[in-house]
Amino acid sequence: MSIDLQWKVANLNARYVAAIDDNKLEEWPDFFVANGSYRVTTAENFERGLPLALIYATSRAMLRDRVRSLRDANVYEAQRYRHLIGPALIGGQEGGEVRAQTSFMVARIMHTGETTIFATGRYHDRILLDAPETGEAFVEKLVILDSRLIDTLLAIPL
Amino acid sequence: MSIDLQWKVANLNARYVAAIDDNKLEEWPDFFVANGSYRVTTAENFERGLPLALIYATSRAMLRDRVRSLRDANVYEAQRYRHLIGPALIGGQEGGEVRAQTSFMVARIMHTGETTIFATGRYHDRILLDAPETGEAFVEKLVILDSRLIDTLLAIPL
Amino acid sequence: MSIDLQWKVANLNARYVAAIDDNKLEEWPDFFVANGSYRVTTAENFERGLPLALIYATSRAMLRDRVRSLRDANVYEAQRYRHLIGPALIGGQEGGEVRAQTSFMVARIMHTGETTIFATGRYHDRILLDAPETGEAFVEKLVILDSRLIDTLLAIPL
Amino acid sequence: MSVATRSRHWPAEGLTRVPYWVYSDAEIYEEEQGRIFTGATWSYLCLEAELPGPNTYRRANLGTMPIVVTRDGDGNLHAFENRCAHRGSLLVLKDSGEARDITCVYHNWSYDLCGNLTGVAFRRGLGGKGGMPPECRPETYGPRKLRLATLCGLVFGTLSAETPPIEEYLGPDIHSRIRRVMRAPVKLLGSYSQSLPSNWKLYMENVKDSYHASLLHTFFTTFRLNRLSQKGAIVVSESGGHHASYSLAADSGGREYEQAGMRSAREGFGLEEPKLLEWVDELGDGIGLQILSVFPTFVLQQTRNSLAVRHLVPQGLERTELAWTCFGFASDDEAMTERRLRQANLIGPAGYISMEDGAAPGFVQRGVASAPDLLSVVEMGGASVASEDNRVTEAAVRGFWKAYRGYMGF
Amino acid sequence: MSVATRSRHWPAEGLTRVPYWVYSDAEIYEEEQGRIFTGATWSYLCLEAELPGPNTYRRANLGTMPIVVTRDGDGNLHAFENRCAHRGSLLVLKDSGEARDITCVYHNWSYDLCGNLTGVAFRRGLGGKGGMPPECRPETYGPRKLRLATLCGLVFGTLSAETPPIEEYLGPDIHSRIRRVMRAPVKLLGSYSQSLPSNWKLYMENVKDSYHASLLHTFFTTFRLNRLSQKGAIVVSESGGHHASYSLAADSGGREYEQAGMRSAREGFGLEEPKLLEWVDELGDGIGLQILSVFPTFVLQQTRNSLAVRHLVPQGLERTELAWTCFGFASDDEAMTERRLRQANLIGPAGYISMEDGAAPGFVQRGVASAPDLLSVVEMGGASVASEDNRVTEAAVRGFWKAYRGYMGF
Amino acid sequence: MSVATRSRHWPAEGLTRVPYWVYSDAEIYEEEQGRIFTGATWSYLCLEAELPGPNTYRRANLGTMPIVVTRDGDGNLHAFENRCAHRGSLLVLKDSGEARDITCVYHNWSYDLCGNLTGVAFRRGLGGKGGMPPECRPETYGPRKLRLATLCGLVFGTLSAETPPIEEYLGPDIHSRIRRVMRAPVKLLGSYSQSLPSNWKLYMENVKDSYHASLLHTFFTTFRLNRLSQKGAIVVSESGGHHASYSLAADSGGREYEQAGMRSAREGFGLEEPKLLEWVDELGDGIGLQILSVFPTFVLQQTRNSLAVRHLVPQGLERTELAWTCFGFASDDEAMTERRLRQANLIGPAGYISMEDGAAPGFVQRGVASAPDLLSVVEMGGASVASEDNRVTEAAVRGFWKAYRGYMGF
Ligand code: FES
Ligand code: FES
Ligand code: FES
Ligand SMILES: [Fe+3]
Ligand SMILES: [Fe+3]
Ligand SMILES: [Fe+3]
Repeated sequence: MSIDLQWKVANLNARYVAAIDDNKLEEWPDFFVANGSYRVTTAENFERGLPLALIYATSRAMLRDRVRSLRDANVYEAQRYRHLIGPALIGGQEGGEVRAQTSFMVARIMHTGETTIFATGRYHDRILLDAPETGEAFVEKLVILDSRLIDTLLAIPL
Repeated sequence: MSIDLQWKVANLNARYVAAIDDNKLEEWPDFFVANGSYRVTTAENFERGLPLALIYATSRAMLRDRVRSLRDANVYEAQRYRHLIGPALIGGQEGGEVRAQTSFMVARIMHTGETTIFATGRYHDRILLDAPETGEAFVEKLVILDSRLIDTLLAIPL
Repeated sequence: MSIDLQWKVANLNARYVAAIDDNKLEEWPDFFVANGSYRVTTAENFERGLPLALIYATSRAMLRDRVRSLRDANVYEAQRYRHLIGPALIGGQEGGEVRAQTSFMVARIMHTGETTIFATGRYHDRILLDAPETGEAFVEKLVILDSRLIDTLLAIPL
Repeated sequence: MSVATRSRHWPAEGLTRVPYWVYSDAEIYEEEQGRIFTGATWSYLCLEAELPGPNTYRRANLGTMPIVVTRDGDGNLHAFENRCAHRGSLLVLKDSGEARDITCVYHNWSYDLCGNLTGVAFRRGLGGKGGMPPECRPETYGPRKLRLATLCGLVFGTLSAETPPIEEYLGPDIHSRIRRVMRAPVKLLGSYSQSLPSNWKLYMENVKDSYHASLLHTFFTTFRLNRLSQKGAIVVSESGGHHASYSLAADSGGREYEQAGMRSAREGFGLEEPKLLEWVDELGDGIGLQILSVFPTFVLQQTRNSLAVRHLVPQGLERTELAWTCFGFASDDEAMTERRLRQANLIGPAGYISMEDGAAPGFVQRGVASAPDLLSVVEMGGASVASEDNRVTEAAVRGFWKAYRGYMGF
Repeated sequence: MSVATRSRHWPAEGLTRVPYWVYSDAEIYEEEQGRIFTGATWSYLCLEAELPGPNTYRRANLGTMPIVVTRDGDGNLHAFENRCAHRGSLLVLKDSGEARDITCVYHNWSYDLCGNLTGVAFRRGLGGKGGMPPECRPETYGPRKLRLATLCGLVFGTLSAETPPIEEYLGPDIHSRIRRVMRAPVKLLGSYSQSLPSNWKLYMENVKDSYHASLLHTFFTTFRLNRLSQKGAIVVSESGGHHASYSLAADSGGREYEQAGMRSAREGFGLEEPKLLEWVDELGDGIGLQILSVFPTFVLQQTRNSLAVRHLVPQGLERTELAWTCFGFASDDEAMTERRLRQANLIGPAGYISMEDGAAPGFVQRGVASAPDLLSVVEMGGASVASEDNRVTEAAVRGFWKAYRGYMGF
Repeated sequence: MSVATRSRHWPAEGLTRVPYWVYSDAEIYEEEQGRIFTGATWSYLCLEAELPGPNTYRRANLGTMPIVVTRDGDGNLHAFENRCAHRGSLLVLKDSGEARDITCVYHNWSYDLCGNLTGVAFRRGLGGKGGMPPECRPETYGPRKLRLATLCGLVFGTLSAETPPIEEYLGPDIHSRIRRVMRAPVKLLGSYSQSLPSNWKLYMENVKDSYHASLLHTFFTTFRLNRLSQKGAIVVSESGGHHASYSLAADSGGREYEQAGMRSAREGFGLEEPKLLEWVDELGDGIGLQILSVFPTFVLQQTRNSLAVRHLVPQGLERTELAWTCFGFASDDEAMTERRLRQANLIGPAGYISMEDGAAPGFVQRGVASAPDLLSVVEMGGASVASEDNRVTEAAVRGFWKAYRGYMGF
């Protein structure tokens, strides 16, 4: 397993979570290929083979729609996330794509300063390597939450 | 310090915690050499030179016994862990073994969804490099908990 | 971006947080160059361009003064930290210095065992590469806390 | 038990005013468990589909009381308190599972799936020593059993003998509005929960509040998914406690919101990917949105092709769990399932038009925390608690308080 | 409302004793909101400088009551409850911002910056249906308005009509001690908060306690920043509720602490980097330290060139937020700003001489938790609550309790 | 003080029934501190071995009251409240340490190791100003002192003058069962704590419940470490409050569990590494397991060669800290120490046969939360609270309630 590949995958997720934590949501869709898929589900649904997701997007366009809704339409209190991610476990490679699994922990910090562990789980990623501009991009990002319980609401993506 | 060694150590612990978080407990003992040692203690006991451990195993067989007891005998509510580990600090090397220290944080997620910081601490590892099948394996894993206080019980290993 | 540089930055912060978590505060100032700067501020102040810091040091000497005050003068209950840091995002390089951004999460463990998420945020670092003894050292370390709220007090540095 | 109701008095204005102490008085919260949740009400427990086969069980709640719902070997449903007759341990720890009988982990007392105590470990002692006196009848301390009513695949339970039959409890209008949605065997799509930072009643008011929807949920309005100007109506049950609010998908195209300069009316805001909203009128009546509630804590929702049941579990005076279960029908083809999943983007904790409902009740909880003796003004649509052919009304909110006061004796 | 005060009795010794139940009785905590925070007191809300221009707002608190402070288009300040007239939602969610009017997110009712209800969405219904009866006057349920008093850039508010004018409330001595510091237009340097694990009163006692400073804060003593042997005085207002304590920077060089073998007197402990303490006597009176408090929860602090206002927001019986805002003056040059920032190392949660104040109130809270009926001994300086030209006294602490008992009716 | 006991009544059945409100009534919890923990009971504080030399101290608890235990220069033990005479701060912050005297950090008042106030900072003021009036006697407000009793290296303390001598308190049977284990100078092996999600009484019931052990702890049964069929007995003190339960390591080989089809009886489940259980009969009586408790919150445990003391610190109505201290004897050789450490796998939060005890009390707490007025059935072994030569009985549980009711006045 090449350390270079390890690094590419780790760096993609590192840039991905930094964009979210730095409130650069407009950059978020660009971490995906045009017809990339992004879903947030629970470990419970995932393990039972139930397809329901909390967020279900099958294109970069749908991600842009969500960003615009979060910016212009939805009402939620000022808050930020702090993602911490673990080392990536690299899976199979084929057709210029690689599979990877990464653990994450997300703290949510409200404008009041209140800080809580908002979400934990793992990313199941399918990543296109050496994509034209972006270098690496998500073909599929499946966010599997360990918990079935979301505090108040899930506005900012995970 | 070779980046390759750095990677081997980090990857071993990454696979180790993923096996636990993915509920693959049966694989857990195989991260150790046959006469490997696994102990969970508190920073307080460790710093006072007191030998008491919460879990005290001196062979892979004892780890398998624990897994079977957890599966077949012990009673505890459905729960899962999410480990996050920091970068490994590589220590001295000798006789094909290397010492390493790694920080961890473990969230516990109950079946109800309740999520708490269950444990934090560091791994003091002695790792056999280039072991036959496994590649790397723990000769010794000492889990030093920062806290002396365990919420309810400690079933799943850390 | 060279993986070697990536490693040097990650390793510096890994050693830095380990020194703090292992209560080796006397080593803490030596992670900085003699006229290095260390500031702890809040995201709120940072984003509003307000200069106030919780800790404001512009030299290794000021850091040593703080360590001695913490050891000999200040009163606070026994506590320890556990830092977890994410992958470093390497920024621009110039004049033997590199900029990097690293996310962190810090759990505080009181002597009673009580464990809480004490702080989350990011390090904005300016790092001198290949410094004489130390190898790498901080020219500037800006600690930006996500929260404006500190529980009880901030004694041990972040 | 009735300290609270004795010391508190409802304002003279009646249903058009709600005193804020009702959301923050600990004694009232305690009393609701006895008067409402274990009183003469039907509480939603689960879907029949969640007990797929014989010899299955799952956990549920009656307010704060832990409940076990089972399906026995003959396929009959039962429900009882999740409390052991012996020393009170939870009987069932797993959320759901298969079992022919239930054994308490603490001392292995065993129960059949009807909740009857069937075995007491070492009841006769051991070697002629110890054990339980023959005259002791622990059976009489067994978990309390619920009466059940199943309606179109929904399972309701009650502890009280006074609770009227479910059809009577709901009334014909609500009943038919439930049948409208629950028209075929259900296929589970999944579930999740939200932890709400508010008293349970604030979320129920939100659900029954047809006035807020198009004003709070900008997404709703902007995409004309739901405007008060769309044809619709609100149904309030005789009792006041239950309601249904619905509207046609088709929109008048009116510009009332824009003219009124509503915050919620944004211009030129189109979806880059409109298929999110592409729907099929599967119920054949053109209704794109129906929200229905059953007192005290059940909600049935149709948002275009996205279907869900929700129910509340009080977790304390200012904390409530909102559990969502989304479903389709066994007859769904792949395209329809895909459609339901896609439109599930509209609902749940991350839903374009429901995320605000997770937060708004908390905004009220905090807004009134230091105003316990002040009153809310619930007077849109006057003082009526009757069904109306428009939704610019708080009739269903008043209906909730009508029912609530009846049970609580305010 | 006065259950607590009826069932509790202050010890006969009077102000020299404080019964520990005062920090741990939930009913007393409830009652403080009505009798003190919304009673005849002036609460600090914010700095004028925090509302920089016209059409700006920021959130504040009156004890536990959420408040909105605004500056209208004409630059006039207003403050009112952060609660909607309709169903009680928080009106303003952001900590601060710009706005010409305020719209509640829940149903879009709108308000002007004085807190007057100016718009009710669909008040007249839609297409002749729904809406609010003409006789309904929701305006009368609007957020309660505060009276404001601004003093040298400090904004105070009160809900009570009885509260005397601010100058009278403070008295001339405290007033002049405030003017001494707030002598010019303010420049904000930043802010942060501490979450204190204690009842709010324990922190106020700490602030008014000129006796503890040099004993708890070893850093203070060691560097002779403040010793009781330094020339200084304590000012207590007529009411007892307000105080100022100050000392000259110059030190007598006495060795009383060393002779008494105080824990707080460490030898041979010098700063490697003394510029931390290098200061300029900008106020021209040689006073290096002045701590001032206004009943109930405001603190103004000058520590050499580091200036700050602090105020408390009770978060519960045993939890209090301490909010710090540090400032300089518009006229500061770079060197002075740098000096203030450097000396800010002395204050705040990480401050060399204030970190202990975040913890000490919690030490008391825990120390007396199981001794509710025992008493503290507040007798340094005898029983006096008067100003004194020395600080080996707890006069200002007794003054606090004098005022507190007056408001609470103990 | 006795609101709770006046408003609550114990069921007529007496000791065979326990009303569930006893675990969830906040007033009762408050009252237990006065009637039990600071009443006429002996509370375990620490091991003598934890105060190794002269001039050492460590923190302990009397229910919720923080305590300091000291060993003075002459080696004598003392204990007193961890509360300063002045304004009530905790006197000692560290868990343990060395000191010749104790100085409060807040204002540096100092104490000797007996808890006597010996110094008041600036008592006489400074330069003739300030200080304390001569007639003021803060000494009389000093921390309350405990009477101590040490028994085989165990340190117990009480605040009450009525508490009988420890031997009388325990009675001869319990006393001898303590001596049986504490037979030599202790060597500390280490400690840890568990945070239990339940009322403290639920854990004490669990400890005294000889009926549950072999049924809840499947590991126990499967490896025949403890079956009710093994020879054993239960000892209950005259008072009811203390108990010991023990069994021989040798097993009858009976198949009662298998025949009864107990969940806890699993077949063909052998240890791959049997040395975990390999033990030495160091006490020479063949007893492999002895669990002993002293009212209110002390436990002494021998599980084969694994020895430990446990005690409870109530943290609230539904939260309890369980502190474990494991030990051997100074005379242990390496092999014995290794054996004790290996067998420590059986105990503690991760113990094969004790992990369930951390959870079971919580299962009851949740199971009965909404059944405050229902009763548990504690009738194994009839209504007896006497010692028996079998363990299929809840005699010791009833004994606990006998003692509890006596102290609480139920
Ligand atoms: S509590 Fe259920 S068997 Fe004892
Ligand atoms: S609550 Fe404010 S508009 Fe309805
Ligand atoms: S509180 Fe202890 S010296 Fe003042
Ligand atoms: Fe809504
Ligand atoms: Fe201070
Ligand atoms: Fe047990």
